[in-house]
Amino acid sequence: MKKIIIWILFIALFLILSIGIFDMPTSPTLDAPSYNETIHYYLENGVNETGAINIVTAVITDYRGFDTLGETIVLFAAIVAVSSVLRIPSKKNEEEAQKHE
Amino acid sequence: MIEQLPIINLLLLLGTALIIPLFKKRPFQLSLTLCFLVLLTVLVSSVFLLIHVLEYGEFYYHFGNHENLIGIEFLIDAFSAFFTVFVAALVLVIYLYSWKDKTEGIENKEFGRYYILLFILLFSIFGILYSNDLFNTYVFIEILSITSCAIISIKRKKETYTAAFRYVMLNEIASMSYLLGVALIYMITGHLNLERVATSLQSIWPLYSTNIIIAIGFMTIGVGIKAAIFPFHIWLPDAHATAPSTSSAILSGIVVKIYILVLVKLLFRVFGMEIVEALHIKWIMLILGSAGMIMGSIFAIAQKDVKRMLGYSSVAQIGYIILGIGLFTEAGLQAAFFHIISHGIMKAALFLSVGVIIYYKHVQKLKDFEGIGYQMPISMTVFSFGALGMVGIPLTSGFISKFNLGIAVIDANLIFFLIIIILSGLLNVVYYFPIVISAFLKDNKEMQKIPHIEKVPNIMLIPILTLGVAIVVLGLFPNLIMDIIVSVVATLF
Amino acid sequence: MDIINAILIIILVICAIAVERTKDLVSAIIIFSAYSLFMSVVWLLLKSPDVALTEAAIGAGVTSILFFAVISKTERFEK
Amino acid sequence: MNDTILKSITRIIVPFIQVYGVFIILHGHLSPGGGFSGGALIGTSLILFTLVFGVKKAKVKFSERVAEISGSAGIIIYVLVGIVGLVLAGSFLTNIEAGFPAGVAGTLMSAGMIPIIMIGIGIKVASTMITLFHTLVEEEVR
Amino acid sequence: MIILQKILENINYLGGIALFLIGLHTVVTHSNLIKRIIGLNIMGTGVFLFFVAIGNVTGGEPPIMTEDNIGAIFINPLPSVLILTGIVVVVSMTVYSLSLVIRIFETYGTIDQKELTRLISEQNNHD
Repeated sequence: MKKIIIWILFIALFLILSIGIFDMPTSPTLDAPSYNETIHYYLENGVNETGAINIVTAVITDYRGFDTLGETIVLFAAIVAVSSVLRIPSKKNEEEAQKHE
Repeated sequence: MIEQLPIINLLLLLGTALIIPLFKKRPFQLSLTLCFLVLLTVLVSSVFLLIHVLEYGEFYYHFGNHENLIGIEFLIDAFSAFFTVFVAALVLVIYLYSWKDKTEGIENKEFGRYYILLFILLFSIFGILYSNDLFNTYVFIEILSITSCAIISIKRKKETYTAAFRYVMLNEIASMSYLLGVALIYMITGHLNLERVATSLQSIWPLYSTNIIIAIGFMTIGVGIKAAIFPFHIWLPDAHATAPSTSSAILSGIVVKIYILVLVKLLFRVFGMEIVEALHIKWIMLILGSAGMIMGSIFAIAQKDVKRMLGYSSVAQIGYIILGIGLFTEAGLQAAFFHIISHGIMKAALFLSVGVIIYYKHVQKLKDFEGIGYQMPISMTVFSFGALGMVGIPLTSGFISKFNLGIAVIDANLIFFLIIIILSGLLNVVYYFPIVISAFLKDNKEMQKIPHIEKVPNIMLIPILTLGVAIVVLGLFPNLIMDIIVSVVATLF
Repeated sequence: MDIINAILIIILVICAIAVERTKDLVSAIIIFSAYSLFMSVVWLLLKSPDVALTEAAIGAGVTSILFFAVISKTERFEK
Repeated sequence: MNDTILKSITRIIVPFIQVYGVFIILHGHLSPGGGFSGGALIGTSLILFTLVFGVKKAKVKFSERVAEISGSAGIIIYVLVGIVGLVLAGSFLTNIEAGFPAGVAGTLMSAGMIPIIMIGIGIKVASTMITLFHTLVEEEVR
Repeated sequence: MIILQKILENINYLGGIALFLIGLHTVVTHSNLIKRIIGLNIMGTGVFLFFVAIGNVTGGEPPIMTEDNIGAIFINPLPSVLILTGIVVVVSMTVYSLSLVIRIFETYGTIDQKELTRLISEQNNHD
């Protein structure tokens, strides 16, 4: 019973969202709202301003470089988090460390 | 030079996080002092920024000298500058407490990692507050969620793992729905900058209203899960109860509030009043807020564990904040912001003083708190101040925020919610007073025989006392920060 | 082109449902890895080679290896 | 695993994967790819090495200390490049304006700070992938 | 017929939403923790598919400006940029939750949410 209710809920959600999608400016053409002056700027001036012919790279590292810095920090945080969960200083190592001190 | 201060703040925090691992072989004290100095510098520079902003007005910071059409932008105005000062000050106090706090399951060797995580967490909070870009906010939110989970699971106890796991799952669902919302917004506006999105949303709102409604739904639910707004609060009590006390103080005092501030930014800066009114977001928030106030308090009464009780109390207090924001008036927002500050201070005081008690007595159940006031007078006094503030007794900062909220509700002609505020205050009395009473007033002769065992190092006591004093000072002179809050709120309208 | 795209999307959805239905976690992850590869093909069709390359390396490669590493330490079958 | 064929093939194939990864990182501004995919490829090659030869031997080649330092180095390179922009052009992460040589578009030595940042990201991603794998695998039951 | 054509036009968006929901369903209903993490990954790729589909332009080319394609139509590079960031973020969250799963299995001997809840409530009653 519970399963059926959840399924109905999800299908209803899907239908609602699809109705929303049919309202959207979805056609993948040049007059989509997302293809606006920002993109034209990137495509026209990207090569001259950054010197990179791959515009995706130009945007990643130059125009939106701060995002990428944040994303490397996510990786850094992930390493620290995972090792804080998994890496247990085993007793042997601890004793050895104390000996050194 | 002053234009560079925000990024210098961020880089200082990040640099400290990167440097700490190098200190492994060096004396531990050195790195602790370094961290302290960095935090102090950050606090001073944020205060400086706040003064500058209040005097000369807001300014923008453009990364790589690209304008906001193509690049990422920081907006430093009274809103972000004020809350960064609050966050930096509170973290500094909590940091001082954790200096000697080799307690509660954080092993000695873990402290390096704990501070790395703390600094990255602070970095991301500053980023969220400054950022004026939807996707940049998403990146910072992800950093914040991974670090805030990690400072829970750093305590190697059984329960922490399951609590942290649940927190991670909900966090990730929330992030994904936020990102889907950003995608929908980007699809129709083609911008990611908050101001540009806001202007273009105003013009296309009649065209793509279904789309915008769905986007708003996804984004607010995503942020709402992270902010533990009432029906989405299920992760909060577990996470707060099992985390180490310092982490609980940070999570409850700061992290949850940051997500609420993100919600405020979205509602006021991006969607704008027209859309908010058309969608009746006001009523949704008012109802959810008041439901949280009542239900959180009722759940809290049933708890036996003191930290779990504090967690449910947080749910109730978040309800107050949401209620204040949901009024969508200046008075309501002022009350909500004041409550963000005062609740942050009070919850930090409560969690830290409970931390001291747990450290020395190894008890966490409410029934073990009998007569503890004789044994540990200082921390229990601070606890009582926090508890009185939560209830809203005059002379504490909690009273001021509830008073302001009440006035805001009356101004908005919604008397019904005044009743709920009073009812919730009474429920607060039900679960906070018994602890205080049993701790101090239990006439137990055995208890008086036991000499007080409070041998807490000064470095731990000073932060607790600072927080206790801050509660009273804010209760007596609320205008110290109320004047700033008025100008902060003015930036949002 | 549209037809290929549509077929690929349908395959993706089928893969996702199959992942959800499979009780054996190892086969679920193998299906998931195939799903990632299909996804990167879709992204190639959508003219984003950068994303496709990253997904193929990270989604199909690293993620599934990490999953296998964890499953070898825990249980293989879902109850 | 003690299979000679597997071991010798791995020995041959790992350098090729790594060279390909380095190629992808360095050509990030010329062709699809970049720090993420190239770094992930290098990380995958190290994971392959670990799978075949065991954690102990892999740790000799790529020890914890190296992983830690290279992980931090990735971000530090990035931040330093940003600070150069901060000092010279008055804004964090400024490229050509800060005086990075633009070069001729379309050649390897061009695009100012972009290749440097890509190398930083590549180091970071590769070391992260391998560190995470090692931590997940080697951890022992208490 | 019109509906079919509409569906075909929007197939990427629909697929993205469907994958998002399937992933969400996996996370919400399954009790196996690893299955839940896989569900998160599916959710993530669903959102990313949606995002990348926004950037597509019919007849466009990848935005790499070589001499061969001067004057060609290029697709929107911004969604690709955002997704590149997103993929790595999801991987790091996945790894962190996997490490938690290992610890949970060590302490409780199971990775099934229902059994975990039972064990924890037993423990609480025991105290």
